[in-house]
Amino acid sequence: MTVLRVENLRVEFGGSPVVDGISFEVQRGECLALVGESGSGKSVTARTLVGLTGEGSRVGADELTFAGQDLTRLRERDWRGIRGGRIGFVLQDALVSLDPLRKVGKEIAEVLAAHTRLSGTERRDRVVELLAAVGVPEPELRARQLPHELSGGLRQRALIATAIAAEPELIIADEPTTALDVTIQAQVIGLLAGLKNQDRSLLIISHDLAVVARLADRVAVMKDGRIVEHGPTHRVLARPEHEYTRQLLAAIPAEHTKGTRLSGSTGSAGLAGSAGGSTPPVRRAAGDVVVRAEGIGKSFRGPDGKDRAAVQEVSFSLRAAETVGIVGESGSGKTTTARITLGLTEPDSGSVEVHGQGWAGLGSAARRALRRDIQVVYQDTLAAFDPRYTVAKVLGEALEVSGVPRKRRRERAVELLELVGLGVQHLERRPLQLSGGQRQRVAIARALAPEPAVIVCDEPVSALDVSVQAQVLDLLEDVQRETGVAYLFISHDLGVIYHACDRVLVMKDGRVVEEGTVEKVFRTPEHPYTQELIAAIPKLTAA
Amino acid sequence: MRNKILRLVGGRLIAGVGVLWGAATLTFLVLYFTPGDQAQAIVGGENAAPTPEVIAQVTAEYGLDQPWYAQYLSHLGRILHGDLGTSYRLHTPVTQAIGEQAGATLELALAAAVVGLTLSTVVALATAKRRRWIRGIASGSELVIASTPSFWLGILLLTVFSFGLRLFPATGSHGLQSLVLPALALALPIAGVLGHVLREALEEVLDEPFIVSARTRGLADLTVRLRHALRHALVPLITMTGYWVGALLGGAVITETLFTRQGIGRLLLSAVNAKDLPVVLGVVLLSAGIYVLLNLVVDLLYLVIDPRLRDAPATARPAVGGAS
Amino acid sequence: MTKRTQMTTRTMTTRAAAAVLGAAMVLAGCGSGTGTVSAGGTTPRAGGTLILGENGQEPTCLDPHGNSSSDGPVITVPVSDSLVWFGADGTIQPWLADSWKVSPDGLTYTFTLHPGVKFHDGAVWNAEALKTNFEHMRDPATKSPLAAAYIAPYKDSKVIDENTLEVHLSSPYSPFLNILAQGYLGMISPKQIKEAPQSICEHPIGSGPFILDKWTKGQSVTYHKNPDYNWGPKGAKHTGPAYLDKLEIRFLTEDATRYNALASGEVNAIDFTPPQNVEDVKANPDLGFVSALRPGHPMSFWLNTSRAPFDDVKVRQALLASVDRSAIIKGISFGQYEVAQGFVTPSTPDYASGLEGKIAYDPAKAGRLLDEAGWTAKDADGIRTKDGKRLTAYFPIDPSFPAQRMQIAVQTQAAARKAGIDIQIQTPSTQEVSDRSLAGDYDLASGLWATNTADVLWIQYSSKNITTDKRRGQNVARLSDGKLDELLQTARETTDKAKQTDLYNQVQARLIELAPAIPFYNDPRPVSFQKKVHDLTLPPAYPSPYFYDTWLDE
Amino acid sequence: MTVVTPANPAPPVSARRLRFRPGIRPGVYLAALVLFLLVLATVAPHLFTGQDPLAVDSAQTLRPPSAEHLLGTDENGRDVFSRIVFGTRTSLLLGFGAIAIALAGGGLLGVAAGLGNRFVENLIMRFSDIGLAFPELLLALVVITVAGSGTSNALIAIGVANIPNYARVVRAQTLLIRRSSYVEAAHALGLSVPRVVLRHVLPNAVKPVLILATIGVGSALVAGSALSFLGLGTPPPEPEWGSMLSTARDFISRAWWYGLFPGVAITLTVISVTVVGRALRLRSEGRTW
Repeated sequence: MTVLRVENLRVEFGGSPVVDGISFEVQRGECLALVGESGSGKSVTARTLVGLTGEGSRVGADELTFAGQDLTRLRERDWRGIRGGRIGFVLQDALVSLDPLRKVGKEIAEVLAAHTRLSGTERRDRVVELLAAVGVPEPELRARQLPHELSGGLRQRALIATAIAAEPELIIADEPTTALDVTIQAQVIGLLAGLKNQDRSLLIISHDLAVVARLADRVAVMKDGRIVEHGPTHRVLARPEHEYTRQLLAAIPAEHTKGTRLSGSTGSAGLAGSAGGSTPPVRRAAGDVVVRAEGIGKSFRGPDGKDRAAVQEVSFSLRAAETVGIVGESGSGKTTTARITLGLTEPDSGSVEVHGQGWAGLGSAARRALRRDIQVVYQDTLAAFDPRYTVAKVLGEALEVSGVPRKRRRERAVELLELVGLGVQHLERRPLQLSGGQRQRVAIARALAPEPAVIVCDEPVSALDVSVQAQVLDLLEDVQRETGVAYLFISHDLGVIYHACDRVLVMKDGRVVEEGTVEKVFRTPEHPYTQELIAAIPKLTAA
Repeated sequence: MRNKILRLVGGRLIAGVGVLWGAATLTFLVLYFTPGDQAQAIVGGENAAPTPEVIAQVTAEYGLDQPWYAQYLSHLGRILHGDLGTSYRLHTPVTQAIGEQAGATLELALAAAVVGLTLSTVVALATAKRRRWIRGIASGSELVIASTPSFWLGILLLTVFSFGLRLFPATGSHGLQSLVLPALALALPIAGVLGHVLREALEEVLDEPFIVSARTRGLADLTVRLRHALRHALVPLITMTGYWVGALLGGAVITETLFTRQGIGRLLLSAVNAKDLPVVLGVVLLSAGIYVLLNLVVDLLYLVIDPRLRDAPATARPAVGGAS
Repeated sequence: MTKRTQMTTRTMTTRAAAAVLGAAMVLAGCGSGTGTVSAGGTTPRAGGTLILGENGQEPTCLDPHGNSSSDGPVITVPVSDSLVWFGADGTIQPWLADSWKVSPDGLTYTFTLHPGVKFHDGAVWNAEALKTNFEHMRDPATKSPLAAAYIAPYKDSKVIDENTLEVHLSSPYSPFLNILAQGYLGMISPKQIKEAPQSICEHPIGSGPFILDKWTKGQSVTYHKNPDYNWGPKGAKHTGPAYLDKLEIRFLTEDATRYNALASGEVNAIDFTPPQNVEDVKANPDLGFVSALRPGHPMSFWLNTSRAPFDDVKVRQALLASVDRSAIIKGISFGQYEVAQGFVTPSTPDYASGLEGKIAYDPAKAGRLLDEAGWTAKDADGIRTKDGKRLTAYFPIDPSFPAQRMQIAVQTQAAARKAGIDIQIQTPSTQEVSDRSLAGDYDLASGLWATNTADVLWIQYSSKNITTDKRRGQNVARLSDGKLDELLQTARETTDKAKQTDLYNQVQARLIELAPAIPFYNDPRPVSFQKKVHDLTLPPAYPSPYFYDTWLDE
Repeated sequence: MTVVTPANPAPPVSARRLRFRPGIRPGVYLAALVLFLLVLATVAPHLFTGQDPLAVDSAQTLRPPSAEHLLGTDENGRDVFSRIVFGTRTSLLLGFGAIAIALAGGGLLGVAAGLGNRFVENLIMRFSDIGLAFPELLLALVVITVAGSGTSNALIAIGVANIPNYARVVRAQTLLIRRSSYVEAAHALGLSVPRVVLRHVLPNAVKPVLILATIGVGSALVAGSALSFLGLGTPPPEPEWGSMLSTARDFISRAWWYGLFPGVAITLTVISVTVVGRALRLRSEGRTW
């Protein structure tokens, strides 16, 4: 029977439609996934289903029924019975979705207090049961801890516990795994899958097709507030009918996409024709070594006063036109390695040489000169620019430093923009007036301005939607082919690493646990941690 | 946890001593180099024709003939022994002079603090993220009140409630009745500011995901506000201690003058006018002391309100290691 | 307006003798509730508490000898009796002294003291006690701002027997007895003076009808009745203890607040009724009003005659002629104050009524005088100039002064401007005002001085009283005129009443020629009270509320 | 932790985008207008009144509002309206001047602390700690005892009293920006440190502080008139709102207008300054207003 039926749902914010007439239904015991990129309206839809669309919104629907009950007619009081009681809701990133100032147990007990008649002690016991049920070790202890004292995975599990506490018929999960490291991600998906059973239905909201593939019986792909494709998971994944779905699928970087173009586009404007379609790229033989790191180590003084090693004994070398990836989970020391390489952080031990020139003991002038050879691209595309600067000024400054005479700068700036697939029309824009993807292109242009030998890319695509990410990855590849620049490519996303890199270093707790060509590391991982990582990669095959 | 608190308290106290020393030094220098004959100030106050013997007597008695550093050292020395010297104008020990007045001011300040806090909290809680017109009225009136100088507010209150309606006495420090108007005059402008801060904080918090998830658990709105939102919103509020002490102590000068209440404020004003070095120094030290004390209290409050701070590692340094 | 002058102001404002006509007139004028049996219609009854609202001039020390505040006597007289009583007819009458003899040369005074007087701490009143008090007044440690200066001629004294003291002066001093009648020279327990002098400021112990309970600084002073009291002055309406059980004096600085405190019944009576409220009081059937003119020097702006521009008598006269004093005073006092006609008030002994009208508003004359003085040219803003120098005078005023003072200053400034004189009003801190006064760094200074003798003119204008680094004097105008000095000195030393009167007439005439100040108004002491308050009087030694005879009906 | 979040406009976001300070948006333009008029009044007071604020008339004291005197007259028969108009200059001067001083001093110290080494930073911060321990008015009173009363001294006094606050804010801001990745990127480009500071750190550190200052002007203005109210500010006969009120309270029972309108002037000014300041802040935070 149908638990949830949605007919022609429309949601407007301040007059502009965010959800534009979508329809779907969820059967008892089944799992439906709403998939889409930023602004597709999937999250708004989810919250509308619990009457929390948000301030300044207008909701309309031909039908909006939950277990035969007309949701459009509910008053606030009635909603309270439904939320948490009959519809459980799991938000993304439990660190911000659990009250950071309250004990985990309290949060769960809250639901029980609201929807059951359990006494105080009964509640306490139930809380422990629930935590155990979602696979939280030492539940008694955990219940008495604060969210920040739990790991990301445990937090997410606790959050799920709050959602299932009152045994609702429907559970809505909004990006339940987004903030999690890949290994944890896998576990949580497993947990969610386990929740699905005869009398409980699941509605998953996600931007990542791969994630839902393991979980959902049916998938609805959303774009700009509409459902563009809707069908059984295996069918949608295997034989996508709508163009957008295809793009989405193609855009996901992974083993099989290596050497192909992710975005539909051909080579970016600057290098028209240099590469197109899915013609396997001609990889230039890696040139001579441009960066060599020898046994670098760095530790930070923690607030507890103890020194905590962020990086230990890390060595690698990077050749011209080569891309070396560093992959690892939170706190594995990726970024610190990057900063040391950039000469922005002094290592405690070891050394980094750029063009055979070590940072250590370099005068500030020489240091500045050397910096031009090694540039950086960050994850946060907005923070990477002085908010007051126009693109012209951003590039102008970079060119000035690289000694380009004033009169040639503008012309050169345009060249750079075209190189990254932008144009003159972007010169006078400010960061806020550009999209995330465009900003990242500008960042790359800036990095290219001094014609460096190396660009350190620190999670360059992590903040971007998959389709945009695809374009940027392609761009990086084009640029490398064009300029022979080498990349030190930092990412937590194995798919991206596999797609973009020649060689990879796998880091864990500040150490390199395995290294080699991506093919070798991914196909025949030796270190157990690497194996675990690889295993955890969501596969694009239906559950 | 305990060590942390001890370390914190210790650090604060050390810093506090520094602040107090600085305060003492600054005032001393400032008032020492102020133009004007202190000996005359001493018999001056309101006085007439002192004979030369009187002047000589005073100069000796107050060590005004000694070099500045001698006077400075003797000041610091006396302060260490809790002796703030003798008032030039009142001819009584400063500690006593202040002691006599402190009670009234404390009473006033506390009353004002309570009124201000409750008022702003209640209003903010009731109006944050409500319908536009409700917030409009609330923040509108806050703006007006916060923009009204306490001395004018005082005049208005006096004229209306005391001279006009004769609801409250206009004067003095006798009992609750006479505390109402001064407390209001002192509290309202502060309440205006705090109310604004608190609502902004509340509205930020009420947009946080964990509030949404609390709602998705079917909690009533009031429960969400009280149990989840308020606690977070309190932090920016207590961060404003400095503003508080200043507003209250500064306001006391005005309010006490306006309502002819006894208190530190009036003591200070007359002392400044008569260049009564010891008294001014005393009051400055007092306010500095209060400031130090309150800061300590606030730091401890932080620990109570935000347990995360108790074991800093988790939150304090997200940048350690490979954060983006 | 130096601090000193400020003091002057206040002191004067307080010390005053409602000389015969003065008091009589005023009391008659608005006698309602001044305690004549006719008003209350009942006979005095004991009991009850009286609360008086005082102005803000709270003393910093309650030792009668240790303060000079205008609120000094109102606070200290309930506690401490004086040696003699100054009668409404200007005669000196017995109080703590039954009788006294003055030697022909005016250098020796022999006092026979009233027996059986006890101080609140049980100490006995006798010759030794009086001697101790005189010495206490002169003792530098007392830091006496006033008493010491008032008895400056005191040399020493000899105890003849238990109740007889012989006092020796260094020079003849005719106002000696008048001065002794003032509260600033009230008697304090010799025990306290000897054993705990430092406690006197906080808690003076006297022999008066009331015993001080507590002084809450910045707020109030409270007293209770002295049951053993039976040595009231002959001038009082009754004998034995006071009628009131308790007495409280509250300090209510704000004029509006003070008046409203009375109107709303928070207090039973207020001192210094703000002129803007006097009409309301008189119109209010529940309230009574009494006022007495203070004798002494009227509220005036002194002109610094020791430096330009006011070193030129013509400029001074011109300024006087350019100011329409009656218009200003009428405006600022809402018709309550009377314009001063000379340099002492009509209520002062030896007031020269013949000179009235000599100081007149005459802009034309002002212009002439300035031309004669050589200030002929005028600059862009109409200020007169002489060899390129503007005719500018600096007027530092203590910001803590009552509003009226500033009003007069501002309006005078406007008037002077019309005549081409540029008066710059400045408001430095009390302390700085005082310092500048000491240094003589001012052109105008405001103030008044109330005392029950024309000797006030010696205090104000004798060149002996120009402040030097040696001593502070009250000659704010820094006037130094040989002829005047001689007249004043002879007048204060002579014992011949008629001669004295004549001398003081000459002095006042001379002063009008010298124009050392702009006299503005004769300062009253306006007291308002609820109708149930009876016999709240303003004793002639200086008018300020006196509670010995006061009683309440229900 | 490496938080990887696709920018997705969950309702809070869109809600936040929609949210604006209620009661301000419609007011902003009005406030701006008032502010403009006030500035105009300081520059050309004669545009508003023909009356001379100093013209004394002993015969016309404390007259109620009339055609001749829109807001009545004061205790010296001067026109209250014209005194309020001419008083604008003093008040605004006080407000803006004081904050200017606070900004200059605080900015300098703050940047020095934000960029300097530990020692410099500690030194400056400890001093501002001490400074913060003085309530604004108390410090002002102390400064005035040294320098004497008067508009300029009151102005300096309040300015000085505010330096510590601004020093702190600027320092915090500087540190923030100093650690931002665009500054890091600038370093990576090989820009010299002074260049980075001048081009990126300073401008970005100062902007938010400037906006903060706009709001600060209001409180400084109030503090200034408070000093005048205590008789330590502008000397007579110069018109100043605070001292007008201070005199007015004596005559409140006879002349309500005298005690009312100067207060209205102050409040109105502070409100408009604050409203404009907040509006600027909201906009700089990218929120609509």
